[in-house]
Amino acid sequence: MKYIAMVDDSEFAIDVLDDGRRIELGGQEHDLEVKDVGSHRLFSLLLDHRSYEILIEPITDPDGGSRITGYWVLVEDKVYSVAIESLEHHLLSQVAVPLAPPREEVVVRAPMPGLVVSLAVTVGEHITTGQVLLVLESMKMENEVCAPCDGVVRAVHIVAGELVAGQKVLLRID
Amino acid sequence: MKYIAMVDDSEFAIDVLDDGRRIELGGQEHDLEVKDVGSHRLFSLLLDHRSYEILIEPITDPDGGSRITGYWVLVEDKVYSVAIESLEHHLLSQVAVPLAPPREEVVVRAPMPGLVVSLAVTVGEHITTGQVLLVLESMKMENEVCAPCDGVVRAVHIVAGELVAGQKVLLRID
Amino acid sequence: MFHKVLIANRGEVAVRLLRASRELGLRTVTVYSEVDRTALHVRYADEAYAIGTAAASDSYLRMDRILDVARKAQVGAIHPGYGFLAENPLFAQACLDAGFIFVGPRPKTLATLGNKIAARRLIASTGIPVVAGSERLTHDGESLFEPQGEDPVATARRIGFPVLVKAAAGGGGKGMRVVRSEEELPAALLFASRAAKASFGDGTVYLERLIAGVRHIEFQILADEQGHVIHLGERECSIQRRFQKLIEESPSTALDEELRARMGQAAVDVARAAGYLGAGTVEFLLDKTNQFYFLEVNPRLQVEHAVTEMVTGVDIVKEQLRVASGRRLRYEQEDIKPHGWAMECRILAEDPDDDFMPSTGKVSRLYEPSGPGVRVDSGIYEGFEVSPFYDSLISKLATWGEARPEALLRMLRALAEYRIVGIKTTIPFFQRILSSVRFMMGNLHTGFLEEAEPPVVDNDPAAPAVAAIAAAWMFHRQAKAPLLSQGSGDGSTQSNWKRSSRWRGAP
Amino acid sequence: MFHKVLIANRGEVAVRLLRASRELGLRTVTVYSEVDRTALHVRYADEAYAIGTAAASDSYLRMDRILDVARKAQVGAIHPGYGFLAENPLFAQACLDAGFIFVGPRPKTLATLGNKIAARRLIASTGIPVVAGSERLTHDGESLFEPQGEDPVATARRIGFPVLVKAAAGGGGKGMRVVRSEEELPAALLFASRAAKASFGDGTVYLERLIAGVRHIEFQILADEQGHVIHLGERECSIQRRFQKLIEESPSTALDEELRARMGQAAVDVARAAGYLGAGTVEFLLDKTNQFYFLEVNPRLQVEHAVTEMVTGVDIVKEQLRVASGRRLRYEQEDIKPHGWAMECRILAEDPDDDFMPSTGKVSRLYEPSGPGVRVDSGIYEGFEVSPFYDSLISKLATWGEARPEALLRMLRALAEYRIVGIKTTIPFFQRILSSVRFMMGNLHTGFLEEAEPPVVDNDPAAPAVAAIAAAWMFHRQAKAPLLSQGSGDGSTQSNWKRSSRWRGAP
Repeated sequence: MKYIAMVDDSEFAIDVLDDGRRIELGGQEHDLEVKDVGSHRLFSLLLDHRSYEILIEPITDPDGGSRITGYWVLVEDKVYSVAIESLEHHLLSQVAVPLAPPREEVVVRAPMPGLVVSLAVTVGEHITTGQVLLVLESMKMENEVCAPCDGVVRAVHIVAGELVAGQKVLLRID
Repeated sequence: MKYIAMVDDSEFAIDVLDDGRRIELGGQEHDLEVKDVGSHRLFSLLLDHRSYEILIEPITDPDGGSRITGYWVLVEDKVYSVAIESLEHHLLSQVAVPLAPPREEVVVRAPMPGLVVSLAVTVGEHITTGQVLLVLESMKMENEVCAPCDGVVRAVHIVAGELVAGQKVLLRID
Repeated sequence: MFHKVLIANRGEVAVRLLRASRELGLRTVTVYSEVDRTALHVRYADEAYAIGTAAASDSYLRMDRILDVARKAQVGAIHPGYGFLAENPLFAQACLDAGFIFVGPRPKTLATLGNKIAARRLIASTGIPVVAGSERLTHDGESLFEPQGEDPVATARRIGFPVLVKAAAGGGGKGMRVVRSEEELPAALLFASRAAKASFGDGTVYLERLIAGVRHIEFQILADEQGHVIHLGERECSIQRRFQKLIEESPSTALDEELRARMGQAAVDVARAAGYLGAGTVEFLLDKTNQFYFLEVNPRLQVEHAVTEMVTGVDIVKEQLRVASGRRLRYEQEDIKPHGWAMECRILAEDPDDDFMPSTGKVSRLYEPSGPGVRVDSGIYEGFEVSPFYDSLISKLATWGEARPEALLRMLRALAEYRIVGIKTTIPFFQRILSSVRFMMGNLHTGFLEEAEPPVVDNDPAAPAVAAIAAAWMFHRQAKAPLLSQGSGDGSTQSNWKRSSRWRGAP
Repeated sequence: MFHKVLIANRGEVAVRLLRASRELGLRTVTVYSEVDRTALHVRYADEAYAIGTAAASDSYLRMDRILDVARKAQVGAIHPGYGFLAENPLFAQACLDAGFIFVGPRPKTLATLGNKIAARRLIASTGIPVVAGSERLTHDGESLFEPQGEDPVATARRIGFPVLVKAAAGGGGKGMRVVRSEEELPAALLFASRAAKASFGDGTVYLERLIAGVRHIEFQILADEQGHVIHLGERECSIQRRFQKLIEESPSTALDEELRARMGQAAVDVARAAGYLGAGTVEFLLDKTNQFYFLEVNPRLQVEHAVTEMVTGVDIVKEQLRVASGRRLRYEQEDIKPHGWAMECRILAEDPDDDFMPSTGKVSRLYEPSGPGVRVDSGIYEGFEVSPFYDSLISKLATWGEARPEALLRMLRALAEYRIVGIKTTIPFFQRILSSVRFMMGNLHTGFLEEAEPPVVDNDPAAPAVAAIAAAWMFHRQAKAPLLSQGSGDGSTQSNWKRSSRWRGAP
């Protein structure tokens, strides 16, 4: 069974053979053995006897479905985001006309739980990428939350002095 | 709610109060807080601020039901077998006439997986408590499996040289 | 000696204190905030008492509640650890007034040393060189900066730019700012003062000359009630990020026997001048010409005390407890014979790839290194929830070697073994720093981390392919066994170990 | 030096060897049996190769397969650890013949020392006193014992009862039997011979006088190809159960400088007489009058090497690897300056409350001690399955202290922290021994454990009440929330941590 995996900008065409005990990549066959180590999605992987310890977590459809579109894979202290699809799907999607993504509202979320120490922008304000939007205190450190893009502040959902949960929507920009 | 707990030969009458946050034992009230630590049935218990780490596992009805009749509780490296019932049950069972347990067949199980190195008894043989029945090798050590009681060997389910799983029935005695 | 001690702290330092107390046969009492009910310091203690909600101001900083617990549990002494109330003279005095031994210096010493400006004045009077600086610049910590007394701009000009703005009540580098020109001064004063007010309850700041290329060298001291003072040699803590120490070692590559003896004597003199009692640290800056300058005294146990313990064999916490009970120091200066080399990395719950952003969440999987020459002082366990309420220091990893290279290679080995899954930590950062030639050469100074990006460690070049193969294997398996793929539901609940990677991708 | 090493072992020693190899920058290759696929030594290695089924004879003892892996992975050297093939001269020779460095003594040395009778003969010729004993008593290991040569009964009479029956090819106390009278001799010979055949493939046994009240004192030696031999001081291993060492320490309470120097010199002389290379141990018995007798040489790394590493600072495994590559020893005898005291407890998967019955199963929860002066060399992790196929040694816990009392109290502290749930271990046993006044006094001898039951440690007298209260609380909670009590289904699947308690209750 052939799959196309995208890691960063590299594309890997991988043929999973022999019930997952061998793979083919770039015209070469490799022995593979992947084994669960206890729970927590930790696996011991032997690739041609090279020993790796990896963590795998599924990535689901960004449109909100439960379909798996890839995996986060931790290899040697680095997390790789791997997008994956079967070769057929891949070929089909190649011929489809890519849609230009519509310009969308950008949501700024709290990167961690914490206290809003100060708020530097107001609704309607024009902002530029990298500009400090607010300061969030967590673990006794002040962290600056910066603008991810140029735009206009459309909504502010917090006030200074408020304690916010992680991932809470703080501001909306478009 | 009152309960009777039996630990070894001691009986404890315990009143669980205030939704489990206090208990009464021997006329004295104590503060209690029991908190889950992750999984694996590990709990942090504070009894009048004394800190204990305990493990709890249920013991079910020896007749095979799923009714809980007590708990194994690990406190400070020692496992206690605690039989428990509500006070009402306890009072009812007190008036019931205790049945003399019928003399039953005793089953000798493999205390661990291992290799049967030698077998010292045969069917029909009279044996006495403590007599060596067979030698089981595990972890490079030879372990003598001894008779738990006087009796006659009724059945032998293994042969020398056999590899047996843990808890396998080796012999029957009555 | 007292028989029962209250540990007025949490996290890894509380565990460290519990271990020392146990080894001395003392009964232990800890206090905890709501969110720390199942923290290690609660589980390890003989007794534990709740003292409030998660905010430190409502729990670990509540002197009244801590003293109530001390009375209720009938302890003989209170050990404050570091941070929280450790350097608070009011707390030390309150302990004494309530009849408890305070494991630390006398309140008067804390008061003098706690004010960095007063401490500088005291030490300057002994003839030991002090870094050039200003007097106090008061500020209410809220509105615009309105200096009293000396004019900050004139002072900064006198000292010479760049200058540092520091909190008078500070310590540990919190709230410090570098100012390179007059224009930057007002904003920096405001920021530092606000941070000082927030961290220490006192917005007073002062200016200090920033010397380039210096090393941070500190001496561990021990003093008893009978007036004996010794030092346990130096620690080098030049690897700092925004004035926060990250890597410490003992001894320092910069000191020879002669300089060590001179600086050690200066540290002992400082301790004597301050009427010191217990364990403490005298911090110096050492410039390129081997001139040293007094910086400040940290009147408490220090985060990096483990490296000194590893090279001297002295258990500083046990000695602290003994001395606090009135016993004499068990060592004369000549008994202290350092042996080998030790190094420590502070494992922080911060994401080094995302500007050291704090990382909270559940430690879903933990494997700690051990084996020869490795020491872990940790406050976490598998299943522990790292909360946003306290310091991000979750564990300290220290290694010992016969010489610096062995300690360093052992540290790299131990870092590779250390697995903390569920939160981001500084482990990969240390792997990069310790693999750099610059660090291996030992040519350290406090600007080390700013000088150049540490070289990226060559990851196995096959790693992306391995990730792709693992993903293909898993996709294949889950496609073949759709009944097993309930795991897909987890995809929507973001797990922590990859969350910060996602942050970088999209806001 | 070679760049890649094959570790022909498993468990905690394989992890120890991996750590040392990593610290030297060597690439590592491990081998594993079917049941060890996810063992730590596989997960830690750079490369891992399957070599057979669980039975050691089909995997870890398969020289051919191990050499195949060595060729395939192109290693420079093979480290056998201890146990398995470590002392096998055929394996050492086969490694050399195949072009690999064998990390251990020369094959000829192994052949001489491996036969305990030949070794005794060799050492007796140097003038070092040897315990009185017999020549070889051959036996085929299967049928009734038919001695060749000397008559065992006559020999035993000459030596004087009690005598020990020992395997000529043995080591580590396996298959030894005490014989107190002539009548017991035939059965003991048969048993010992069968055990020797099973363990070492050679049923040859011999008799040795059993001296009462002796201490087991051994010296760590290191030798290089250039002919330098040094010793790293002694270890005392008198705490034994059925000739299996359980607790080791360094130094020994029995030796003064003069005796240490004499015994150390004897150990070096033994090594020289045997043409020794690499790391090894010379074992002696020391009687009450401070006379010492040569016992045997263990020509390999030893389980208890950690205590020597902790007091000397020498990493014995790294030195082994360096010396094996042809380098000179980095130390002269005068460089070895022991510092403090170290102690080790062997954590075995055995139930000390049930006659040390092996305990297998899944390690469902694990918390390892750390902090100052603590070292853990472990081969297990949370979720690891302890199998019945290999040695029960799962971990070694060692502590260091400035002096013996500190090391001992630290060991008690570390044992109390150590949590291994899911299997039974010897931890509670060590807590009892180390809390005994007899052990604290240091008056040790090899019959220490037989002399009297170690005193039962006073458990908290409230523990049974705590158990009752916990049970009542849980019963109450589950009664109130019947929907949550699916956990009751677990009651029927016996979990391991309490299984052995149940064993005692009913067969």
